[in-house]
Amino acid sequence: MATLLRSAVLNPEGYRTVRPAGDGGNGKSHSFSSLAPRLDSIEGKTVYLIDTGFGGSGKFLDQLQAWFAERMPSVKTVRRRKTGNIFRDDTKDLWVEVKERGQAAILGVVG
Amino acid sequence: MAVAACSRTLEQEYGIPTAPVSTFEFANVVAGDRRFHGIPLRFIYTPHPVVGMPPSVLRGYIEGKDPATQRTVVDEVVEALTKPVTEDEFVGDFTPPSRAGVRQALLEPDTEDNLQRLFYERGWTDGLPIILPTEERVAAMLSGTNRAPDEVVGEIFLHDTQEYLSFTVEMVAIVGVMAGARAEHLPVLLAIASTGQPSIPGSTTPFACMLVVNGPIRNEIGMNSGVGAFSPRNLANSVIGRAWTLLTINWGYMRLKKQFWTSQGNPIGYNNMCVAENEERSPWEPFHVQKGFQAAESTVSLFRGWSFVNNVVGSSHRTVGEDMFIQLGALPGLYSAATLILDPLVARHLKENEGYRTKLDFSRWISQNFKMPAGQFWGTDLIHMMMAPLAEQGVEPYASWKKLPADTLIAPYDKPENINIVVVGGETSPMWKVADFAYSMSASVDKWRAKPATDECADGSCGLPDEP
Amino acid sequence: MDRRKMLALLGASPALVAGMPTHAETLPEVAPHPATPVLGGPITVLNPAVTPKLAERVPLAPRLNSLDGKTIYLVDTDWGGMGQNDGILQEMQAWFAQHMPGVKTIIKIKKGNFVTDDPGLWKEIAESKGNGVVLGVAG
Amino acid sequence: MSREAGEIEQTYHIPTVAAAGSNVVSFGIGPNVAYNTGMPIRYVGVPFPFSGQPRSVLKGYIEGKDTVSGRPMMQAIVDALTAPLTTDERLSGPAPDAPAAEPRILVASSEDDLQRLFREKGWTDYNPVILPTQERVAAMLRGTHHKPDEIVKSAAGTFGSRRPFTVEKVATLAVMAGAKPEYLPIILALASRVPYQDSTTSIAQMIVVNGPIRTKIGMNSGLGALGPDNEANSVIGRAMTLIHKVIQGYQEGITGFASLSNPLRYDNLCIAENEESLPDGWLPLHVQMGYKPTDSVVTIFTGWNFINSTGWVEQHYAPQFLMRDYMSSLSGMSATLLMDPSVVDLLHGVQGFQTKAMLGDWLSQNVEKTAESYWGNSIVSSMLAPLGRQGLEPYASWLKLPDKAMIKPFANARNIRTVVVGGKTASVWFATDFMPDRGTLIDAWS
Repeated sequence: MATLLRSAVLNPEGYRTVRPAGDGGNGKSHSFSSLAPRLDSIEGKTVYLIDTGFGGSGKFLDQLQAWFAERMPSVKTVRRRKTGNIFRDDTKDLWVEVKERGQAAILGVVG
Repeated sequence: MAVAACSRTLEQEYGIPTAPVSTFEFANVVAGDRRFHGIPLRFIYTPHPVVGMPPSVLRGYIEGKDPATQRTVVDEVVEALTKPVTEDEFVGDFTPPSRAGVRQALLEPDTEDNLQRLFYERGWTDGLPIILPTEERVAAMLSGTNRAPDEVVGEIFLHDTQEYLSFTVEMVAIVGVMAGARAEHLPVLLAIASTGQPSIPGSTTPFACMLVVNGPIRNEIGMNSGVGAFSPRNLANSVIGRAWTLLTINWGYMRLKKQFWTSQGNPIGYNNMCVAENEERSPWEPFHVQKGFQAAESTVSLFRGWSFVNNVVGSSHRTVGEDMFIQLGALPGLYSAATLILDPLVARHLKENEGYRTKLDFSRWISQNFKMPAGQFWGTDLIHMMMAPLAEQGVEPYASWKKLPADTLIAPYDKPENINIVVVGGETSPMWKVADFAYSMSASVDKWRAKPATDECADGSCGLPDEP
Repeated sequence: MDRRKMLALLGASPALVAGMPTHAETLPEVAPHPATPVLGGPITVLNPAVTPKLAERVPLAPRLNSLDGKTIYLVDTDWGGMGQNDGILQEMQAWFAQHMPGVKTIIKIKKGNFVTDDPGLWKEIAESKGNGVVLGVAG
Repeated sequence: MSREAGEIEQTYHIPTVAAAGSNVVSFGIGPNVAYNTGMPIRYVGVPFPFSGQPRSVLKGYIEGKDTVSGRPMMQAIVDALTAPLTTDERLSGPAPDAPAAEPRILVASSEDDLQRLFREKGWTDYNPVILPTQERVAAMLRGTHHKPDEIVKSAAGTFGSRRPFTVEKVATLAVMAGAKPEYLPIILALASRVPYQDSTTSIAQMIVVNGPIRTKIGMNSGLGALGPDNEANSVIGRAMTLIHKVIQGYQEGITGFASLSNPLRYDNLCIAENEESLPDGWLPLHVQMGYKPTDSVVTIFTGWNFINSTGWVEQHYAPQFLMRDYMSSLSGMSATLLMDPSVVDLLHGVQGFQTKAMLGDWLSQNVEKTAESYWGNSIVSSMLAPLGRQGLEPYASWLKLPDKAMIKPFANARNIRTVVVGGKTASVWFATDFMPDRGTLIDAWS
């Protein structure tokens, strides 16, 4: 029907009000420092290998641990599985441990 | 994704350098996370998939090439932890994108065919034609409720911008018109919207929802709880079920390849199994009364899950419950949740011939008698992912189940109250469906009615206006 | 005309719609409801409905004047497969034996399943002078 | 059953009475006579359900009322064999009072009136339709070289009753469904396969498209292919529901009695196979059926259940194990797996299934269920138990097994098929009991 619709059609994405979810401050701008300072080298350091629970992550990090043991034996690796829900960052205890005993973390694996 | 969220926390709050790893398939999900949180995490990509791959293949990934950069994966991991932070990795102030905003309320006038195309191209539909929400049609729809058009109905969580979007009565009315709903359906749509639950929950698995309506509203708007209740043969069932998906797509921003990544999708999403319970022919109390509502109240009840399995008429020398074990054998039993959808013939047979006085009696019987090998139970990924952590923390009965040899039988439905029963059907055959749907919540319809249901209107003037 | 009456008219049986003359048929003119825009006057569409053809009529066989002294075959079409129907036919047989002893009844189970034909059985019934048949029970 | 009764009456002139459950007897008396058999077989209605009832209840039915006439059951049976024929029962030749032809054009004063008329006539799935104006139908017809008045099929109704329909009728329904002209060939191919199978159980159909047309018209075989999202998948799937109702004349409660029916009927699981992701050795569905890879083919499946794997493949439990566990809940007559390409990578690359057939063979050897559970499925017992009683193997020996004996229901591995569809963001799959037809060449209708 080539005739124009005489009545106007509302825009399904018209006026919207939103409020940010909890962690984002007021949703306006945040200020971040940069990424954490890097290590000069990981030789002799303690690196946490953290499995976030997604299928296959555990096995992947096992292989990574084996690689470090063979190729960079001075790197001490610690395997941990993230507690709590796999979709959110709701872990408190584990990060304190990583801070006290570790110098770096490898996290995986998405998908 | 938890990997990105954990990396951000470690980098920002604990000063720990991190090397997050993802398969290349999720590169665009990682990019989305970067866009909304601003922190340039040093993601390393491996080929896809990691899940299910044997150790030798995973070792190959580690020593092989990152598909995004063609550099060796393990070198990038080491480099992510040691290469000094560069200038452009200093973020400073970052304003995450937001969906707040005022868009032009009316679309440019155009022809019916062009506007149908626009609605599809802009991603506002499920691929099927809609009724164009003209001002007159939306105004007529609004007459279905006594609430003001700008009154806030509920909020829905937007995964990508991590915000709660609050939508108004008018926004729900617009989507109702698009779905082909009438004014008398609006109170049900508002009740659904008030829950803030999307009909397509965010997941890469085919996660889907079901919608059951109880109370007097069922007959007032002519819903179908009888013959062919789940098939497209009734206006209210069709448009209300579909409206929930259009609401999720429009206001929940559940748009494929943008906000939701379901790998295969689920056809249940076209109508969300929208039915009325056949309270008149059921021998038991209606579902909403079990959840604490009065029988005279009208409600919507929402469920979430992945599958339903139909029986194909059980044999005569077994009880209905034992026949259901065949269907239950194909469901994971996550959190002991299941929903049994029974034709009234089956429900009355269970009560009158097999002696189950209440719905809960039958749920208890299933909970005590259905068995599944422990190996199969733990073999379902979601069970392993969601319930293995509970077992590791020693939560019973999961801890002891985890220690059992694979072929030992367990009774996975340890919480009978999670086995829901709904009576639907036209009594042309003793049919039932067993679904792995878990109950999420119910919401009142009455508070959204055109006239509060309790008002008597002697002169009949308070009824609904003439249909436009 | 009141909208609801028009609805009733519109919602009439197929006979009304079918009864329309073959040229463009105008439904009863209705004053447009003020809230609904008349989008460019009357709208003409193609009718999606298909015209079903009635089957050629086939007459039934003449009836028996009475069942006395007759032989009636009770044929089980085996709907449901596991001999679910024999109960009903056996009860029928018992009823005849008790109430109409003059009627001879023979129970037969159809070969093949409930969708396949069994011409051999019908021939056998005819050859052994069967006078009437009860076929059952379709579910 | 009417067919057998008709044969006895017509060939051997023996008076017959048919007994049917009260749930379906109205069809036997009404539409089945008018449109299919033309023979007004005398029916008595037996209260439903009867299968599975104890003998005392069946005795009660015999001593109770016939649900058709309301008279005592046995009296109704005796009358059916003895009461003289009415004039209607003696009719032969063309039926009197044939319904007048449907008008080609309809006119109404507003769109909303027409949307309501289409709903009340049962011509839609009660979701909004695009009104089939002459301009839109003419534009749609440019999608095929077939003439508008060409008869696509005549025996289109349930049980093959005569409902001749033209290419223009299909184009009209295609417009209503929201189709583009380039979808018309597939929709015509679907229409050419009526009547679709129906049942009082929750039966449903699935549409799988193979070949070049998938990409030509923008179907989705990847992320979220099962919907609801892609226009071609959604519209073509829905068009089948409109064909089922309007062309085949399936109306619940009149010519159809599906007690709960199946939510899949909203879109008939319309998908395209993800042929691009198939590893070598794994052939597209239509090539397995004998078509050329360059043929565009639509295959219609019929079945009841589609069981979801729920989550990803679990490392310690290979994908074929969980498939085996869930498939033991299917009837065993047929199975079609809908598999995400990531699962195919695991089965082909890691588990060593070089072809779809090898997976079918493994499952055929490993899916087990008790004899009791096998025969407990009424479709299996209705269709296969009688064949077993006549000595057909393996059903004959399975009938003799004790209840708890284990059998391999998918003895014929060719009844297990695999269709690959999905976007690789999760290693998920569906196990279904859907059975394919032999496929239809879409190019014949382009």
